[in-house]
Amino acid sequence: MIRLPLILFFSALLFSAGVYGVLARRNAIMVLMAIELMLNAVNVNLIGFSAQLKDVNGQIFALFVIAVAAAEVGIGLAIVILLFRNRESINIDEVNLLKW
Amino acid sequence: MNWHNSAITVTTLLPILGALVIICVPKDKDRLIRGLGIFFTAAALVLAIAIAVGFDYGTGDFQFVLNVKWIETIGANYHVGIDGISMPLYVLTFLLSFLCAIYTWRYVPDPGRTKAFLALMLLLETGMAGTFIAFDLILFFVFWEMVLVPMYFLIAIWGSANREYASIKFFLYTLFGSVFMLLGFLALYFSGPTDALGHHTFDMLRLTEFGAGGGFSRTFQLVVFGGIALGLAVKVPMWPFHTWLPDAHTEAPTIGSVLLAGIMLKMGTYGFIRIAIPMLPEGAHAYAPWIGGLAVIGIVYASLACLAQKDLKRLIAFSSVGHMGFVMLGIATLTPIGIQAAIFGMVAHGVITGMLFFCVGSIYDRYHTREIAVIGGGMAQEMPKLAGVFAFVAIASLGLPGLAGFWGEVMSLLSSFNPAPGLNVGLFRAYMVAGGVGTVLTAGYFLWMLQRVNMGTLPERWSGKGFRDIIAVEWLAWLPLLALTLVLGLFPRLVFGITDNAVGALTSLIGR
Amino acid sequence: MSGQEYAFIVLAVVGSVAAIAVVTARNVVHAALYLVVTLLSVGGVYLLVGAEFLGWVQILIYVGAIVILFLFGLMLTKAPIGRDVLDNHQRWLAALVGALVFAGLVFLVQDAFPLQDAVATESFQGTTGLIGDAIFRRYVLPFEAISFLLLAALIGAIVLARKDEST
Amino acid sequence: MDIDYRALLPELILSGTVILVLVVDVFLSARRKWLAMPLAMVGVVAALVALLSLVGGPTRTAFGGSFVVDRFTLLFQGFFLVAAIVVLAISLRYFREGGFYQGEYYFLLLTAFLGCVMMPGSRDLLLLFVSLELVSAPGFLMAAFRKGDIRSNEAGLKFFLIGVLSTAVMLYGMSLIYGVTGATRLDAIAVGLSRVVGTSRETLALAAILFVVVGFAFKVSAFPFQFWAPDTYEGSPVPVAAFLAVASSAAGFAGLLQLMFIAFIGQHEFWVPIFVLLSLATMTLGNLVALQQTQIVRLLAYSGIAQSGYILMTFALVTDDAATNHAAFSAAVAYILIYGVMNVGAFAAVVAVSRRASSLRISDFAGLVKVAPLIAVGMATFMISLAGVPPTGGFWGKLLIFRAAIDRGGPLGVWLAVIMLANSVVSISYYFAVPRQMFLKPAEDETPLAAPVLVSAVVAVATVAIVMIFILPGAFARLADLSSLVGG
Amino acid sequence: MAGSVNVFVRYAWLIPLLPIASACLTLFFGKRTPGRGAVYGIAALATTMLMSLGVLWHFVQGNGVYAPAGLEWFTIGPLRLELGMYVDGLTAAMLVVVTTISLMVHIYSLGYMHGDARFTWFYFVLSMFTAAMLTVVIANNLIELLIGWEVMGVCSYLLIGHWYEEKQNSNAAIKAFITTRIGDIPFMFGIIMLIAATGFTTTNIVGVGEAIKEPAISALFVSMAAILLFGGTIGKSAQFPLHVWLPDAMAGPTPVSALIHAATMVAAGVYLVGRLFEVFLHAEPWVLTTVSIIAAITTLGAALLAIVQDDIKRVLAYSTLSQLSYMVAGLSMGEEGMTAGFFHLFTHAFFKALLFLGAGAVIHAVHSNDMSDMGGLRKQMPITFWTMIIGSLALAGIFPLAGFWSKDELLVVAQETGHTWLFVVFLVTAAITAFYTMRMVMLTFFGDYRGHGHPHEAPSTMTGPLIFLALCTVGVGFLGAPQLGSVFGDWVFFEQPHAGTFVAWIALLSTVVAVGGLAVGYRLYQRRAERDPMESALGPMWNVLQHRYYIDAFYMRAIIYPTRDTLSAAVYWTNQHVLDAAVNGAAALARGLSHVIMWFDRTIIDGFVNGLGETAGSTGGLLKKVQSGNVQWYAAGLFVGVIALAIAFIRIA
Repeated sequence: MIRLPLILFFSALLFSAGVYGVLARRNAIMVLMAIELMLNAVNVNLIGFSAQLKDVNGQIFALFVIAVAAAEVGIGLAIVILLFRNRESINIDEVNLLKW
Repeated sequence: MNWHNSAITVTTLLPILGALVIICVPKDKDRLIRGLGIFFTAAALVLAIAIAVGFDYGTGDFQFVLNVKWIETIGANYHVGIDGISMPLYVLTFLLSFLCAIYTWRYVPDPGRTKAFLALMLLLETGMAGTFIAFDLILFFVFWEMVLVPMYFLIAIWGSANREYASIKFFLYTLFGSVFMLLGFLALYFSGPTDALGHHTFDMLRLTEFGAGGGFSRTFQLVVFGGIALGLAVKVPMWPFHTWLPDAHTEAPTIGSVLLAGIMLKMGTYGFIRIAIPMLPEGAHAYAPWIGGLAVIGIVYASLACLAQKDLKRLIAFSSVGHMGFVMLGIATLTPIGIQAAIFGMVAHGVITGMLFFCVGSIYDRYHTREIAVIGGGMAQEMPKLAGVFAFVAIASLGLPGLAGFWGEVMSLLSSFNPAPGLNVGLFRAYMVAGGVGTVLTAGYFLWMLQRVNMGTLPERWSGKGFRDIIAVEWLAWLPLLALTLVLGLFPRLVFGITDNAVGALTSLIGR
Repeated sequence: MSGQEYAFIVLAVVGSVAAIAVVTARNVVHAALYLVVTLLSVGGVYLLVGAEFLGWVQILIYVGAIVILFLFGLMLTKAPIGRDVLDNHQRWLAALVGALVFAGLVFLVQDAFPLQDAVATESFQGTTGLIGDAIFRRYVLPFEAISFLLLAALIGAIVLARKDEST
Repeated sequence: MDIDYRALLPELILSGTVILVLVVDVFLSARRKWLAMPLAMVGVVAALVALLSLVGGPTRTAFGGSFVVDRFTLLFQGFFLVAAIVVLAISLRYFREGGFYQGEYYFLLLTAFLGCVMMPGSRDLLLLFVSLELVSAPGFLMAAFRKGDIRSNEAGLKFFLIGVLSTAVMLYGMSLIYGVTGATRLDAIAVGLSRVVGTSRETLALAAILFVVVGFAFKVSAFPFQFWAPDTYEGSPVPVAAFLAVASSAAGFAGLLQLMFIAFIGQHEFWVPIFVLLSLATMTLGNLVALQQTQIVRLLAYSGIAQSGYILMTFALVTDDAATNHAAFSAAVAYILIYGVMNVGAFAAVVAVSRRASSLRISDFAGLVKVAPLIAVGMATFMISLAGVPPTGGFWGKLLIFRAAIDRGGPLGVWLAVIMLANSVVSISYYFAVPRQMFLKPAEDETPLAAPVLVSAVVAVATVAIVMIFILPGAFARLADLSSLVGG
Repeated sequence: MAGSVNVFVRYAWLIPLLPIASACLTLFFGKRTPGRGAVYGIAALATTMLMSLGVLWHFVQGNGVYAPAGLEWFTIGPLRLELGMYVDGLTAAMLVVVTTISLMVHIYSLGYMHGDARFTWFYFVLSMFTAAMLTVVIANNLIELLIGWEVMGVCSYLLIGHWYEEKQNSNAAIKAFITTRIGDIPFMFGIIMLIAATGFTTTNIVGVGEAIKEPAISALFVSMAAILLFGGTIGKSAQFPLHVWLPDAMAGPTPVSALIHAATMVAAGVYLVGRLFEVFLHAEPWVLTTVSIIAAITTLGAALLAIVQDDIKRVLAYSTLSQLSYMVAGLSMGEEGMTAGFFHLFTHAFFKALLFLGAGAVIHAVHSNDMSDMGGLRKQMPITFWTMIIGSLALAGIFPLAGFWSKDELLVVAQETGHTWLFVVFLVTAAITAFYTMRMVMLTFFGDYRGHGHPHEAPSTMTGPLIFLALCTVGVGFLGAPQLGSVFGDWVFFEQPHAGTFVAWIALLSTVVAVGGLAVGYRLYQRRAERDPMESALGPMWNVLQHRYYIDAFYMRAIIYPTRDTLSAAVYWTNQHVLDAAVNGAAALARGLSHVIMWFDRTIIDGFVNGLGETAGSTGGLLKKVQSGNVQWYAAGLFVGVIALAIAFIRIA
């Protein structure tokens, strides 16, 4: 069978990749994708643990996370589109009217 | 609830009621508003006098006491009462407020807004009066702070040119002080006595017993006394924490100055007598020389600063610093005579300096300037009555025997010749001498002021201005003060008779 | 090393590579496709460890719905091509942080569940029934909540994304 | 299985209202859209009534202890429902005149409040997470609700991104905790963690705790997760900002309290230092930056950050001694409530003024006392209260925390107390900038400002409340005292 | 308390009260009463004068001290203060002097102040002034005495500054008040010490007198007290070095000068020493020596100054100074000296008042103080002339006028008690006195008129008092004449009476000296010279005297100006630029701190945001970098924060 640490390493990598994406990408949608990666990392963790613990709660948790992730993507995209409509660009680093 | 346990509460809170009523009156009913102001202050004064009449002067303990649970979670009670130490100041508070209300009948400083003005004044009145009758640290602190806000607005809205700076400075400075004071209170609270259930208490009487009984460790006393003293010293104000005072006074409207000098400053010195010294006797002994030192520095320093003043009001503001110096000197001796001298000094200063500020206010109302040089003398020719009153009060203020100003000064000097046992006699005698020098300088600047304002001939620019001499409203507002100045001077018993027992009780507590 | 583990490693490697590709790709559409790969591999992992239900949900919802959503968005916002346009100036900082995070997590995990003495456990089968059961008993409240969340997201998204003349 | 519907009544009524609002909105003509608000109001009031019916009853638990209705829950739920009423009240005119999607807005608002109401009862990681999302997600949307305004979009975007990120971090932490303890219920987690102590997994557990804290630290805008707050507050519609400042952050604290005092209490040696750092950094940064603000909403945002710092301080006071923790806990609760009152009042005042000047600078309050005396007086009161100066409730709030700090004893307690005091003094200078404008500066246009009646009502009530709290703090303190989750 | 106590004595306390009452009446109703309120004062003073005589009668009958227990005034801690009176011979004598002179002045002022703008006010202050002096005289305790003492000071201030339109007058007033006040401070300390000696139980003079006899009280303590008390005398009686105010006090209306110099202010200082003589006697001898030295300096110095004055009032003023020092010196010679000293005070009061009022009459006539505007007035104003002559001769000490007897007493005492050097000083001074008196008379009444207008005799309201006082001057001397059993000595004495003795050679010597002085004076000023003959005679000394030994100048330059202008300015500067600055600084600190923090943040954030990339052109607002507005930087902050916290704390745990 699969040893837990391996799964955790995998999730860690996904998470880190997500972090990088969130910080490095200027295109809002790419950032959203990166966030999805992070959420997936969480799920991988949950599933891994749930298998390890022989406990279904982890999976249910993961299920909720997926649902939330879906919702977030919807919201995110809506905001991005709104933004795009107002300023013909979705480059996050240009979005800095509000500061100080 | 009978008269005896409700009297103080009713009297103290009446002004707030007045404020509420006034707020409800539409602002165009100006006369009505002013009338209400006079009415409520008068009513409060009557009640206060009633209390004074019902007071048993034979004993030194507290009367009209009311003590009920207030904030159980922190063990704070609504505990009020009055004794010989509070009484003079308490009554004085209502008297001055009443006179201010009368004065307001005629003079409301720009920008008008009588309604707000009087409402704030009444609020102020309650705050000040409350400070003198609170026997729970939290309650005391609440009243203490309650004074801050209205005074801030009085200065900030109705003040003169530089009011904003002055008000902010006043507010932040005093607040800064009270923060330390609060710290001190909490320290007292937490290391103070606990009841059977192990609850701490803010009750001043219990803390006093505890502290006077040596309940607090020496180091604790040193630290905490320092904190509280700092808070109080700012309010007094003691040199070198006085710098807010001249600005505040100079900018404040007449009423503001009168109340500020007349009552508010006393809150600080009262705090020393009521809280700092009895609760922390050792700390008091340790700090007394320093306090005395600062006091005399204040005396000399202030009188010198006065010599340099060009602004009449500022001059008088500085003179306050000097007078409070005498009060603090008396307190620093920790002797019955000294402390009574201090109380007398407070009352006298309240009456006299209050009156001085009234005068300056009226002078300003005539000349529309406070620059001594611009006024340029000759007032005695143009307005003999006003000049006469001004001279009278000024002379009273420089401590002429037979007038109110004298007793506080001479008695505090007297007491500093033999301070409480354990204090350095030589040092305090040196203070006495310095104080004496201060009195000469005081005489100097006051007479010089009179020479430059009253005497000489009226400059061209004022001729034909047709200045009104003192008008009826002013007489009404002033006569009581003028009378008091004389009566207190001739019959000091009016104050000493009240304070003697209470102070005796107090000092016997801390005396070692 | 069981067969499952080999399979997992393959999936994990593919997924990881794809994931990195997602956040480094020069072309947004490619990035989206890489994302698909990652998600699929993750789903595969679920299946491997016996969470069939989750696995299928993953594959259906994500690959079926979310990615489509992304592509939608990409087309609507006609995203440009090329790293310099896609990345911002703090790429290096980002790399640093990412690396740190990865190192930290790996360290923590290794500290808590040392690989060497980790024992392979047999898979946890037949969970689907349990899940369905639990959701409608213990988790009915969060379930209700999550449905409201989705509803809110839906409505709100429509409101925001809708093109209207009023404003 | 049997579910205690009685315990869930408020939530049920609220969710019913949500649906109702959504449906009814469809059938309302454009001019009638605003009717959604009264409708929502009725629902909220009904929920409040239902809630009150629970008061004094026994502690009810549902779903195997993952949802608990005790005094703590009731207190906070009550607070949130009242907050809901207030926010609804100050929203009406703003949204009616701003040309917004009113129905949807109220729908989202209620949904968010549903999340808030669920939060204090949630004693399960999953529930906490869902409630948190339920509070946040509508928030993201509402922040961007001024669709035409780029600033609003930006506000939404920032809020969204930071929110989702911190959620992700939090979730990661939760997953780890689940993995380490095998539990998601808070009490069970506490047990599990106690078992972990000393083993090789402790470190991971601690890291997990840290990650989880991040999610809530974001909600309460604690340093260094506070960046979003000022921008978002500024960009969003003012009522939404009010919601974020009052309800959403309070919800965050509610969750944090439960987590820290139930699940992670055993690890306090680990996280107390963190909170010390967080609170000090937060309050200091908030106050210092606030000193330089010219825009009222940003000012309030930073003030909010500072205030969060004060509240976070209570977490830094936790020790092994139950009594101390109890004091800290109730201090926190009391402060959150008092802060809520004065803050919502302040925002109401801002709403009132915002109808006059679009971009709200502090200078727009100049001479307000002439234009709108009530609002001015109220605003002054709130500012004084926020500064913690008597005669206002804020004074007690600070005093309670202060007392808790001293009570805790030890240099730490004293130092925290002193630093807090120093901060308060600093804060005065910017809080009083507002009254200064209102009372001392002349207004540029003297035309009386007719504040919406509801808003005025809110201001008036809040003002009175603040003063009343000052006069009778006993009741308040008692409330906080009773609702403590820590046996005193 | 031998003998019966007559009604006047028993009600002696009314004596100060009546003038107070009249003062109040004058103040409140004066303007409305015919004669503008002068009547009140005159009536009151007349009554009190009669009462005083009644009181004196009590002692003429040879009765003893009357010191009833006073009423309790107030109690403060252990200290009990009373209001009460202490009447002995000294008191009685002083009462008579004060009331008489004051009455004369009151009457005289009717004419002199006629038509003055503040006529009523003048009478009010005059009465208050008298009342204050009477309080001092009759007080039975130190505080009461101090009150009268200070009130007197204020009244003198008001009177001297009566014509305050002139700057120099108000200056003189202030000078008088402040200078005496400077003396009052040690005086007050002295009182405090005495009260302390009683253990803060009483302030009564009697009580104090007993207290200092206690062995517990060291002689040094008493000496300190005594010397401090004498400070009061120095101030009020204008002894060196605080004599400077007296000449300037001439700025006031002449009747005031008369009152001040003859009966009240200056007398008070001497009276004080007499009243507390016990203290001085119990002090170590050096105290009295100091006193006599100061007296000697003053008496000679003042006499010399009198020579060179042109202002007639100044001549008299300086003569007052030197005569006062006679008295003080007399007191400094111990018990016998006391009687003599007070006898001189007694006589001096009359003839000095006479001289001043006379001078007033002259000034009233020629509208100038300057003797160079006078001359030859003996024709125009005979009454004034003859009365003045009497006064002058008395001052010079010519038999049988008052001055002769009292001076003679002093000389005798000096000789008997072996104060030879004082004896010499007395003689020399006597000569000089005679000389400048003659000079004054010559310049005023002889030669021919140098002024403007046509001077004429003063109205009867003014001449009346002159005549009365002249008679007194002739008469009172005999009260102390040993041949007549020196009655005065039976009233005013310390412990037991000292019958004055008559030493023929001394009397002769003094007379010779006096006459010599007069003769020289007559010779020199017989005919009018352009330049004052003394100017050449004295040479450089002349200038020194003209500048009053430069003492005033010294005070002005060394003390007054520096304090009033430089020092005060410095202090105020400190206030504004040091203390206040500190406060504002503190206030600004918070703001400043925020800037610092911001700068810190900026550099930090810059450091790690652009550290690897380009360096930020970070010049913008302080917050730019923290709250840069770029959400991804916020995100970075978030993660960095987490990592930092993790690294910071996890290892610790």
